[in-house]
Amino acid sequence: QQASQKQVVGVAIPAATHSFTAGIVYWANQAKKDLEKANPGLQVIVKTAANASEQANQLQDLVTVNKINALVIFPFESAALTKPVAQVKSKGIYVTVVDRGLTDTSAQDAYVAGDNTAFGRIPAEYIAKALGGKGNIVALRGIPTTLDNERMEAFNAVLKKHPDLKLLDAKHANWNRDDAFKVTQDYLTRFKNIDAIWAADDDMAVGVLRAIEQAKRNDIKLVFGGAGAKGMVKTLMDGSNPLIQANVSYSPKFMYDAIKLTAEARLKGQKLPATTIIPSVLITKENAKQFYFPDSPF
Amino acid sequence: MSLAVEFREITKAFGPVQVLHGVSFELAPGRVVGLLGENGAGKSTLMKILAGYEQPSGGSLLVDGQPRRFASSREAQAQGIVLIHQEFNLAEDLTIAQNIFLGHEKKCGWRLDEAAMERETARVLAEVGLRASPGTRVRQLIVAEKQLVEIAKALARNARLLVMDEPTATLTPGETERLFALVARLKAGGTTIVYISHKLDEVERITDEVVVMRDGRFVARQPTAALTRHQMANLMVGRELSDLFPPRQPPLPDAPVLLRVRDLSVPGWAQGASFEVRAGEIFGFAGLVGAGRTELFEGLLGLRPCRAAGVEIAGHASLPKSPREAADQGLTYLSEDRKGKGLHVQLPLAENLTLMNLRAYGGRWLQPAAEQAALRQAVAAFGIRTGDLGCRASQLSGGNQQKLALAKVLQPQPRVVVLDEPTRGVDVGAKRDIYFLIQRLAAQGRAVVVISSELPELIGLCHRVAVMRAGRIAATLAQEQLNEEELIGHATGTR
Amino acid sequence: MPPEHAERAPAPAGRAPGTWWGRLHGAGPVIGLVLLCLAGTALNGDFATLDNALNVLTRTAFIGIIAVGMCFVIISGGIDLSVGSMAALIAGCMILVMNGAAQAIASPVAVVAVGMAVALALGAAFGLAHGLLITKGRIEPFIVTLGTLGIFRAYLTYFAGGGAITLDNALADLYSPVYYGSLLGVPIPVWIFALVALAGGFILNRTAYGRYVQAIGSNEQVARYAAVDVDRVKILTYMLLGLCVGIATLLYVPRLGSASPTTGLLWELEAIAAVIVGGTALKGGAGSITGTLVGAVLLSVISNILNLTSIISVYLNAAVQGFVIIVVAFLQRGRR
Amino acid sequence: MPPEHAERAPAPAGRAPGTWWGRLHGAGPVIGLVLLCLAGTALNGDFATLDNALNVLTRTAFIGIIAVGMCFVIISGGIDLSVGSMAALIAGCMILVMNGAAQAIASPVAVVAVGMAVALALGAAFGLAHGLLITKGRIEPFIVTLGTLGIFRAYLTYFAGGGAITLDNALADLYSPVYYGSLLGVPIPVWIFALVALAGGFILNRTAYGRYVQAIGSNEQVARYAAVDVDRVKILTYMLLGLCVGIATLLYVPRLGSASPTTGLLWELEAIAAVIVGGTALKGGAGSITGTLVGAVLLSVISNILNLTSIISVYLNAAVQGFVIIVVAFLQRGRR
Ligand SMILES: Nc1ncnc2c1ncn2[C@@H]1O[C@H](COP(=O)(O)OP(=O)(O)OP(=O)(O)O)[C@@H](O)[C@H]1O
Ligand SMILES: Nc1ncnc2c1ncn2[C@@H]1O[C@H](COP(=O)(O)OP(=O)(O)OP(=O)(O)O)[C@@H](O)[C@H]1O
Ligand SMILES: O[C@@H]1[C@@H](O)[C@H](O)OC[C@H]1O
Ligand SMILES: [Mg+2]
Ligand SMILES: [Mg+2]
Repeated sequence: QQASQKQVVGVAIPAATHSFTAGIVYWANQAKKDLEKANPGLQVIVKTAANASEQANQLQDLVTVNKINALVIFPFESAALTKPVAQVKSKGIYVTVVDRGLTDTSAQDAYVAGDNTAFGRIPAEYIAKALGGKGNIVALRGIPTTLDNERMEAFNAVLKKHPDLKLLDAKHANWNRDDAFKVTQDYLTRFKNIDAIWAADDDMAVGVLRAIEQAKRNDIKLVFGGAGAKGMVKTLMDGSNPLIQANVSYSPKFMYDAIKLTAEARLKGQKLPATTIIPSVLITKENAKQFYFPDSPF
Repeated sequence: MSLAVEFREITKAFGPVQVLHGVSFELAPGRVVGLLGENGAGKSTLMKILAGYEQPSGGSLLVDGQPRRFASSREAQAQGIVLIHQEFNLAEDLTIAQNIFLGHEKKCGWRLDEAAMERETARVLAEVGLRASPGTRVRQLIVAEKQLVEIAKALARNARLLVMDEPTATLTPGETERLFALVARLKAGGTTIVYISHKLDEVERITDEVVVMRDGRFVARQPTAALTRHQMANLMVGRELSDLFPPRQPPLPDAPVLLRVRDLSVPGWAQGASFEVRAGEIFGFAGLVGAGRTELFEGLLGLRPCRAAGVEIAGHASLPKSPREAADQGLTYLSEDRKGKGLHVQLPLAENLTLMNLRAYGGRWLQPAAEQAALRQAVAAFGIRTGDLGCRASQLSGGNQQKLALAKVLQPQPRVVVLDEPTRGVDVGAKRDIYFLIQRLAAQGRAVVVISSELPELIGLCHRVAVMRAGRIAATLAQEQLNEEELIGHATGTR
Repeated sequence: MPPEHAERAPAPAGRAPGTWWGRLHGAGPVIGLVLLCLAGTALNGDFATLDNALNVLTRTAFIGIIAVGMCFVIISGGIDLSVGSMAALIAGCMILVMNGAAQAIASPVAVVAVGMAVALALGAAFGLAHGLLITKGRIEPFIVTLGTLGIFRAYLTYFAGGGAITLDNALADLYSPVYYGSLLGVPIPVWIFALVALAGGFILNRTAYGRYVQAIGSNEQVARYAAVDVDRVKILTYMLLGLCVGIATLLYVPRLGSASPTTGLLWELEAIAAVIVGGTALKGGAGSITGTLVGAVLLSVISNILNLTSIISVYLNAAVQGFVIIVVAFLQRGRR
Repeated sequence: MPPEHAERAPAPAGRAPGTWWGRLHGAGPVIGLVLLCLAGTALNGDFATLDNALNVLTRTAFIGIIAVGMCFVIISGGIDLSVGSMAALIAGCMILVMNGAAQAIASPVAVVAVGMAVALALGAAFGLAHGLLITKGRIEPFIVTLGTLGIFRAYLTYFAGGGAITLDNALADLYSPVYYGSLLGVPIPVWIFALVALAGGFILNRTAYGRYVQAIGSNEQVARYAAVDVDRVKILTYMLLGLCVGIATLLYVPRLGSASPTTGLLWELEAIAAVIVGGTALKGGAGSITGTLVGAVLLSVISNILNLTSIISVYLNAAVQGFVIIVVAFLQRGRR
């Protein structure tokens, strides 16, 4: 009867394809390590998927073969994973969804997420303030996704309030350093006067900075990345690049929290609050230290 | 500097199929030796062993008295042994010069010495009589020209022993004459020559002695002068051969015209060709290489851009847009280019045979059993020699591939059939079978067009012959006007 | 499945086909699959359960069905890089149409039927476009389908406004048995997969059209001279593949209920890999549906086993898959 | 560049080569490029500036250099799907080695030199592995490199712990002129690209090795009969490509000073597309370095123009690229 009490927590997350998801993988494994050490009756199985259908396959396998009792999932994609997660839940398995929400919330027991609206709003507000409500901005977007849309909408909503702030263009650079470098190069060719660049992810900010450096342009006063990658937070802490003045938090550490909360609650037979939002907050030189995790890949 | 070669008990098996059963004979240095044998007798295989392309399964090979075993053609060529293949071995994307020097490039330091190679190529091309620039891509050459390139390639190697495996199968009399002059020059220079051919008149003319093989065995070695053509043929097939050509039955006077062509032009190749072929008639096409006969018919089949004032095939009055349409109208065509256009060498025999007529092998679903039955029938009817009915076409000897290709185009029971070099590489016995077959096709009321570079074949077989020169039909000769002088005269424009 | 003539790939020089050696090599992928299953069972006892086997077969259905069509294209000497994007675009259009039709048509069953018809029609139409560009336009298949790979996905992204296109809940519930239901204990997708494979095998080996496909791949010129209507056969081949993509999409939509810019990403590589691992040569001319089937199953078994165990770093999953693919191909190398 | 024999495409049947028609078709990609540049200038005056031209050429360098190597592989009848992953892994290893060596070796110039040597050696070694598996192992190149595509990227991800591997700051500053520096006003990467292309053209058209590459792609059996050491030539071809990937990586690392699992994603498709758009047939036998060069530039010009304008929805960028690729290929269709 010991065996039936054993808790098996399945963790399904996207594969590490860029720094942010690498952070997710890192924190998931970190949680596995810490939790299994602290609770001998607990097993945590981490699965990474390269696309939505692979993740759906993994859910099946976790249920059929690994016989999990709880699932913590960072859905590869919201809509596509909704049905497969509902199937898992219908087998009596406790489901915690992280970050990319499902389209049907009845398919989950709990939801832990970052705040994508704030992720778009905060940089817009910061840029507006820094430029005194007047100036030219270009933006670099991520991979076309709902979450990218949410951020862009929040950003645009703020700009609406500042008629003198002009968004010259917003192109997709796919959360990728190389794409960001090229897109920025071409922005710089095209627009002779840019005051601020919003790169909606710190990976892209790396490419943006290099392109500016190469073009030796000094009209740009501000580059705002996002998500608080450790390299960028470090730059902020050290004040080593005048273009980098602030960031917005969106730490993959919420993966760790979600697994921990789920596992501990399940061991005690409790439930999680239906929704836990990990706020996205403004990071500046002053509070940067709090957001710096040198061991994480992100 | 001539090479003497001796085969001792050479055997060769491809998997379970034993092809050579202990062949022993000698090639005397400095002579021209004709190597004769039926299709599939093992001539090409033996010569490939000599030239390092195949390894013998047993026996030994002596070169100038020394036992040798060539692991590659390069080793054989180092000894001065060069083979001109029966099937072309040219890289189509490369130029003539690049093919001729492939694997033997001239260099200065790291760089290729293009100038020297082109010069040398121009020289050997002139020697074989091919008027093409060394920079021409092989893909653009016609079959006969490719054959000349093969010969030129061998010349560029400075052979001490040269094997020519059916070099004239695709050549017309002009090129053939030039080749003979070349053979004489080489012989005078001390080169040993092995000459494989099914054209016995040629063998009679240029060889000093003949070696005959049958079923993978050595049969006879005789001075050429001591044999008549008839005796050669009998030695090859191992029985008494009677008349080569069937008696001709003239088409009925009221026989309908099955193929009517008016003013067909294939730009760049043929202009204003008009002719008619009636049911029961065998209509020949003669001409020199490059006269445009092949291209004329490729145009008629929709394979080349062309225009015509009128075309009528078995009652359908329209110019086909593709071989498919032509076949639907009742016309099929046997290409002179067996490997490139005629057969799927990588596919099994049955699939080759039935490809043009799959409708006959099952309504909705194909019936492999019926296809196999058809193959067995064709093998018997056309005398195709093969160890294994399931083998691929590439495993047949050259002549047997030709028979398969012929069987294939006759599968759809065409009302009109165009045969371009139908006996290319076929042995005398089988040639005779094919002539009788053509005669039977005509007797059944079909219209048969035979394009051939072998004048005796046209003379012995056809009711009428059109002679093409430089893309135009220079003359159309009736049966009683057919003789070599007349044909050559019109073909070369001296008449 | 009828005995596959097409399987008789060129035997190694000097060896007659049909010897035990030839047969052994032909069995390369099967041996690979059996070994892999043994390994799976050793690593996790639950691997060898019926449930797991059905799971694996069910999820192989998408790629497997596409691979059947791809097998024809590759045998004919072509290639199609666009299938993943095509599936995504078809899924998107299908969902949009169904959501739209739900307003107009009362019967939800009819709505689903309309959606299915749209999927199949679109698949065939895209295939037709490929075929025409390749034959009449005389453009390399690689280029044509590389182009449409971008075009299809871009249009899906555009229709989806960068996000996802999602099927209405009511329809999704009605439609879901197509993926999740079973017949005689066997999931519907497995039935459909089996039917498509069987039909593919028959068409390839028992019809004139199938023979023409092989003949064209073996030597297009010869086929043309042999009165094969090369262009028509090629166009049909791409349409057949398009249809297969349409069928696969029919099964995909009820499973995940949505289409987004990442749907079907890299399916082309998986489908081509299934065909080639199954023993068909990329240069065309000969190949087999059975091999393709085994290839597709083999590829999903690899990732299934990786899911069932955690013996190696998650980062290295792709490496294991790579090694296994190479090893399986090595097992049947003589067939080239 | 030496005059390219390989470029003289088969003229349409019945027409002598070298007519204006043949020449026009051969110029397909060039015409495409010119038209595109005119369109670019019309859409945005800044397109035609020297700075923009140099930007485009500089960023083309990576893909362009890889495409030169790919051109050899494709002409020889092979393919390499792994180049993107290979570049990523080489970049990662190179950075790790340099960061490590920085502790041990005093001179930073020496450290960078060691890094460069490692990149080239790794490239050649990976190419050798491909060549051996393909020739001695007799496995289809598609399969071998599909396998290593996964393997290389998985190992990079593993070494990077999923994140990015970043070059130490001091080294990055020292190394960065290799990407950002100029000589006579022309950026270093453009010089290197030009040198590689020149060398490639010379090797392909002026050495026996280059001749053998073409012969093997045209007809492997014929090459074998001509006593060409086919295996050796093929292995060298893959090594050459590996070297090109190494060189491209040398230029890539100083640009961003890091390597991550997204580095080099889909470069294989871009490199192959550059070769094929440049007029080389996928089935091998003939092709040209000049064409490849033009193809590579053409592909980057398309995305450059899209970045310089906002006339169409951002979601449709990929569609425009797809259309342009197909149209350019159509312009030179007669060459097949
Ligand atoms: N690669 C092979 N595999 C199996 N059998 C082969 C192979 N090559 C040749 N053969 C067989 O060997 C026999 C001899 O063939 P070969 O080509 O030597 O004949 P040949 O005397 O040159 O005939 P032809 O006059 O028709 O050219 C034939 O029966 C042929 O089918
Ligand atoms: N552009 C051209 N215009 C006119 N004649 C050409 C042109 N190009 C080539 N030729 C000639 O046409 C010849 C082509 O020969 P073709 O294939 O038509 O001969 P054929 O009569 O079919 O040959 P065979 O008698 O061997 O069957 C070339 O050798 C050349 O002399
Ligand atoms: O991968 C994404 C990351 O890069 C972005 O910044 O935030 C959301 C993540 O899904
Ligand atoms: Mg022979
Ligand atoms: Mg001819």
